[in-house]
Amino acid sequence: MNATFTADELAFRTEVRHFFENEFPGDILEKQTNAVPLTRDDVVRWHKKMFEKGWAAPNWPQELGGTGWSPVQKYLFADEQARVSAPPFLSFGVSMVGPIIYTFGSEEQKQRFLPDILQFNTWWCQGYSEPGAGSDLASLKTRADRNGDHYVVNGTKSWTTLGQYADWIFCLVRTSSDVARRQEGISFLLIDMNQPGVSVKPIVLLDGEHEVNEVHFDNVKVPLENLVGEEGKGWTYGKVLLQHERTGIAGVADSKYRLSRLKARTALSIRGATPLSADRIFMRKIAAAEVELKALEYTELRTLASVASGKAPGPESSILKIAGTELRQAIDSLRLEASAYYALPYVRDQYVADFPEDKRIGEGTETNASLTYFNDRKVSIFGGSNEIQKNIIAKHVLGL
Amino acid sequence: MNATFTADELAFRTEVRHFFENEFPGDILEKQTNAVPLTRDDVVRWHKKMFEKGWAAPNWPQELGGTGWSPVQKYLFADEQARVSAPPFLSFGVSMVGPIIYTFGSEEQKQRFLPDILQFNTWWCQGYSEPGAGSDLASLKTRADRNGDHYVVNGTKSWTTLGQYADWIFCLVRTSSDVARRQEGISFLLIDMNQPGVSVKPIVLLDGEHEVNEVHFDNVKVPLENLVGEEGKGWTYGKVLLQHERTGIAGVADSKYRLSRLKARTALSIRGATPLSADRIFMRKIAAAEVELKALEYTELRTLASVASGKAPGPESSILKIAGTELRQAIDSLRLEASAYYALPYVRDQYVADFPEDKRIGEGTETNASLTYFNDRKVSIFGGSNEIQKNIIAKHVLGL
Amino acid sequence: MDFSLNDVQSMLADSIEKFIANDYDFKARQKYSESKTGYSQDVWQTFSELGWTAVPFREEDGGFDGGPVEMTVVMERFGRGLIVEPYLANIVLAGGVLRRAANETQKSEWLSPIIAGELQATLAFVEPQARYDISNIATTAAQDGDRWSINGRKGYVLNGGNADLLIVPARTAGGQSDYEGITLFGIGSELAGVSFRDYQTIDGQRAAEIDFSDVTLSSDKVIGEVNKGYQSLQAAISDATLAVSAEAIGIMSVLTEKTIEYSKSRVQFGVPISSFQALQHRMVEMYTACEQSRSLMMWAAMAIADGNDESESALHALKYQIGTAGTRVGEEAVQIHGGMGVTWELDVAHYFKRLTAINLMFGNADWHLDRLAATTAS
Amino acid sequence: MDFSLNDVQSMLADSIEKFIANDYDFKARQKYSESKTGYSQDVWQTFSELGWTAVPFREEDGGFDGGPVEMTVVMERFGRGLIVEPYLANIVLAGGVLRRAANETQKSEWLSPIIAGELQATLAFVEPQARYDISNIATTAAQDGDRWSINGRKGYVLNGGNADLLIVPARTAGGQSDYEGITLFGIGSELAGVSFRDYQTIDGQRAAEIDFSDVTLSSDKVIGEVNKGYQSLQAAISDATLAVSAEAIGIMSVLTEKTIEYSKSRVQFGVPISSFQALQHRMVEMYTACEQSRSLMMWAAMAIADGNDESESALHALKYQIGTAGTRVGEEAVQIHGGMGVTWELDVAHYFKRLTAINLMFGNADWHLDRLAATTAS
Repeated sequence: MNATFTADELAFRTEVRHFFENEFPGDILEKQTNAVPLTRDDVVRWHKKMFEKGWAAPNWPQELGGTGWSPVQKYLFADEQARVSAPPFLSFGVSMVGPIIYTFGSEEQKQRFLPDILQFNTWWCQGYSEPGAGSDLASLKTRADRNGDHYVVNGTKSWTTLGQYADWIFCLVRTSSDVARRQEGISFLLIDMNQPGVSVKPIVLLDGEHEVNEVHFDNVKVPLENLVGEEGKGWTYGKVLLQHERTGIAGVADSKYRLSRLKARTALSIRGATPLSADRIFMRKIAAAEVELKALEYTELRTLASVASGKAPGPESSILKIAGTELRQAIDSLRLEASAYYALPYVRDQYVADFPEDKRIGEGTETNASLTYFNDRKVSIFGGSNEIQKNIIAKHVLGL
Repeated sequence: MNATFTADELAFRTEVRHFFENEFPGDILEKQTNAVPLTRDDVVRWHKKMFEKGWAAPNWPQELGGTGWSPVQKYLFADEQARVSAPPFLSFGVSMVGPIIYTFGSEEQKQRFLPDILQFNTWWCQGYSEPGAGSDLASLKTRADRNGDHYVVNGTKSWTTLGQYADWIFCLVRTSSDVARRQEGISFLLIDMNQPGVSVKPIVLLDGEHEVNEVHFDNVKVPLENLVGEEGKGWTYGKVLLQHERTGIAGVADSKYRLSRLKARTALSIRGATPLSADRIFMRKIAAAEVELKALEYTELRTLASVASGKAPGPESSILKIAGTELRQAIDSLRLEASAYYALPYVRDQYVADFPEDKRIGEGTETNASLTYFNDRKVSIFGGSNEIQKNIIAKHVLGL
Repeated sequence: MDFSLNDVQSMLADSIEKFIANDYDFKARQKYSESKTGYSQDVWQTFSELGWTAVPFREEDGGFDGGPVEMTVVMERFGRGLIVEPYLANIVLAGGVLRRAANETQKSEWLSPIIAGELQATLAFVEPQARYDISNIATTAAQDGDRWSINGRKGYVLNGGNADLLIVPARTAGGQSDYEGITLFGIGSELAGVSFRDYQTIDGQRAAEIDFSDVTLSSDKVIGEVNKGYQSLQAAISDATLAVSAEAIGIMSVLTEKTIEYSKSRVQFGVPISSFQALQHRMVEMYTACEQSRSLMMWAAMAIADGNDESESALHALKYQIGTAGTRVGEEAVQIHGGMGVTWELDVAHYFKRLTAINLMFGNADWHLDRLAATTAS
Repeated sequence: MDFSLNDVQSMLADSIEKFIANDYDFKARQKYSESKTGYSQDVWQTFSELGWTAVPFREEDGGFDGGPVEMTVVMERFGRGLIVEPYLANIVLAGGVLRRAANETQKSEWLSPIIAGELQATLAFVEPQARYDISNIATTAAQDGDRWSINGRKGYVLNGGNADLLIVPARTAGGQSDYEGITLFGIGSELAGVSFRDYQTIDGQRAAEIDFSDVTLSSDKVIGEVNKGYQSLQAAISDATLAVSAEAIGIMSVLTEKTIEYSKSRVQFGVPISSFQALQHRMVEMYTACEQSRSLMMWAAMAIADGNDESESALHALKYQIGTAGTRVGEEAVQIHGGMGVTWELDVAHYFKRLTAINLMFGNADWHLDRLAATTAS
């Protein structure tokens, strides 16, 4: 039993660190550090930068343009990425639809879609959830009816993250309604969003951000060749993906960054006042969060080590999403608390680049602590709520 | 809106305080203060003392020997009782079977049983739960089969508190099994324990105390006149009782005593060491428990005020049992923590009177903190577990 | 012992409930909140006409002679209605100082028009370095004959951008955190040297960061005695602590009710989610949190009304409870509402945000628990 | 990075698991616990024969050369078996001091027979006034030529009543809580002036309160250097902290497994209680608490084995976690077992009591969190 890294792994880490410190677009790191939202162009630019470096797809097989990294390398990469506050990969293309296409798609689909995903020429979004369906994916209503050489798609997808920027959407749709098990009528379709009948309507979240959308399909024609795999197997494909997508689900690297940043801030003194770090009660809470973080990190490392040695992820990996989101929300709460009255101003504008310094509110404080706290309420809801996660663990891990 | 007491109420409090300080058996108070278990004789003696004083039955109507106190007076009485650490009334006779007999029983039953309950000439115990049935009372299996002028009772009752001392037991028994609703075959029987076929087997609790029992009935003959009310209505009678028995269920007076005692102990210094009261973290926990206690007390006072003004207890009264038991357990945990290593000795003997001082373990500490902590695990389980209480509130108060 | 409202209190409660039911739905609230001033002057006039702005003031000052119980009656209902009108800034904070410390001239100049809804006022008690310590004041006032000169910065001045009158505690003697040496000034917002950065707050209200640069005042703008301002300041903050706690209880109750209703209508896996036991138990805990908080509010209001020696502890206990139970209720309401709970569109998120904001004001849970622990230990 | 056990560790684990499965059921455990000494000397001999008593000692001292990982392997399994034999007192505590500080003569006189299971020993590190501060020592040792005279009282001396050898830290210089000025003595329990009050502990083990009254020793009973005993004492306490944490994780896992099994068999309202979602979610939380604790144990064991600069924090973090998560798991196990959970008859209550006891030893959750917070702040 040991948690040390090999010489090769350490060399890899040095390489990654060098890249982020010297080659990654500095203006994007600066925006991230100051919580300035990235533009669509920013996102495209840095993903293309990763492609140039050959690091666009840590999870993909090497022959398809992936990095061929071991689980430990992926962990080290994510850690370094978060350490400088570099944004995490947009997951919909490279982490989600990509693996489904190369695992279940046709040769033609692979050639048609994978290169653009890798180079970030197309922006993908995800069409799983529907209004009113929430975590109960199997009850979805969007229909795709076969009509000659195409499907006609009608329905609405909801909570579509960054759908306003997307070129393509991958969807779970209902292709049959006359089977006993609701899951078996579901298929996996790739849909071009730049066509008549597709409309995108913003959903503003509680922090005022337009981050998710409703995507409506009104008699949208989708060629049959955009079906991935077999008709009626969409549910299975989606589930396979979820089971393999454990790395990084805990958000350890990101929480590590947030917590160390918060700790650094507690040491600052505003106008000569005693810094928060002198407050034993607050520092106990930080320490407790650090314990949670370390536990989470080692639970993830246990999973990685298991996968690295060729085994399946152990049952402990099932807790990563719940524990990870709870920790993230706990850190948000601490940051909120640290800001006290200065968490109250709702001044999103002042985090946009070039905001005039003399108009800025809240010296020495992070007024966006509340926005992060509010926005992150979603992490325990989206992507299968924590209640659903607990149901799954109860059933599949504990056998209840 | 005001929480002050009237002049009459304050005079009543003075009278009660005077009684407990001057007339209540001092040796019993001293045992209670030092956590020395009371003997059967002690219990009989002080109950008889209360009868002499005319205070044996605060809940009963005055014409039956009750005190005729208002809810506020009952509250003040309980508060004074706990303030000097006087033991609370044994509830099975005066608070439980008594009201059922005078509400649902025959004239003959009233004359036969009530005086002995009031004078504590008979010790009653409760036969509701059964092994394996837990909080699911409706599934009980003890049968009473009619045979001429008597019932023949067979079965086992469990968790019978102090059943080893009892003369009589009141039981819910199954008198019919051919009705659709399981509750409707249940009747309320009074059974003399001093007869063939009744046997009592101790159940030792986790702290080593013999406090509860299993009571077995093997072809026990019970005269038909020992049936209370109608056959098949036992479930209803039991439930009516539970709904009226809200006062004191929160254990406010007792928790107040325990918390103030703990606070007093934190100020003591052992061998000149800094007292625990200098530990801000610990005192924050005490303060948090005090807030819980005050909330509970005012929730109970709201209920009392409601009842005193002739209304039904408000829905807020439904939370008293859960909140009360949780608080009691929280105080136990604090006391455990306060004792540190000195909670570890398992030395029940040293709390018996006349234990030689030089053999006593743990100077300046309360080594029985752990025993109380262990024993009180039961309070969230017995008498309808807190889970059952939550189910009831969800259904009947929130309408879920 | 009586926990019911008397006739006058019931009438007050009814009139507010009726107003909210008829004239202040969520849509209206959002419109007022998003307007330039962040509230509706028409609504504010109605508050004044209905006598609500007069509640805490003495009859001889044109008030209703209400005490802490009346204040909780008002604020709990304002919480339920998610009212954005600047009651806290005008009536509780500025009014709380003026009714205690202002002289007759100042009352007729300032207090009467505030009650009439004609003058907007506020209390500028937050400084960037002070967190919850209201005596930590770096803003200075220097005396030169009959004139005072004010310099400094106040953050999070509620209603600051709308205010005609700013009540400003400034340091006139002593160390930066001393109770002694604080003087209260009534400063017209139009004066030279007063500059504003007005902003919206996370809970849909408005506040401002205000700089004072050599703002010159005559001595008649001193409210109360020189150097002796702490007591009135502290009393107004205590009033406000009780007020926002009552508001929070109104919000917590609404969130609990809305969550229960939502769970009954929301179907997942073919059944309403209200049938899931884990959610049922969590809603029971929300309900319990509301009722226990309400009990503490009653205790605090009655203790303060009595002037008994528990009043300080009661207020700490109440705000601690709001900070803990309120956060739990708010977060659970959002979580149980699922995706809908995190949208701007639904009122639930806005109740939650107001509750969050209240937890950040006048001391959070830890701050109040610390004060209780200090009393407990002594 | 490798979280699996190597061959030697696996063999050790297997041998303990086999012993418990075949020879140490709950009934046997209760019999040993209720015997006069509180453990079985036969079982103890078996431990020695199987080499388990040799685990943490160096090969040249007759040991197995095991490190912190091996210690957690042993103790986690002892936790699962609810072992009452005095491993902690003899091997971890007394052994922990002796292997670090004893000279060769002392090792052959004391350590070898301890490993052989022939000598019972313990470390008397608790004093009534000290709570968790092991440097707070009021017991004194006064030197007179070649002789030392010991006076004082030690509380909660694990295995004290059985011990032939008491290792006693005493104050030989400095203030009552100084690190400097602590000297360790090896005291034969048969010496004049040593008096015992032997007792059973809440977790079915045995301990004693021991008074030392003018107990006279020769200088060769000093273990290590005079006044320099703190470091070995502290190191042995750290060993013990890791050991009981691993034991606690074994117990937490058993409690979680037993609760899951019980819930499947226990029928209420016509269905197994495992079908109640509220209980399901709580069992998921128990499971999560176990796994997160196990991760911290691995971190701590590896950090200490590495000697890296996280080892101290890791140990604080682990014991803090055991104190919080362990308490939760224990209380939930009892609660979900309902009435059966609070009976003496069922093993669950005894696992729970041992877990409770562990939380009270070597610093509770608050104590360790405070130490972490101090590091965090600096």
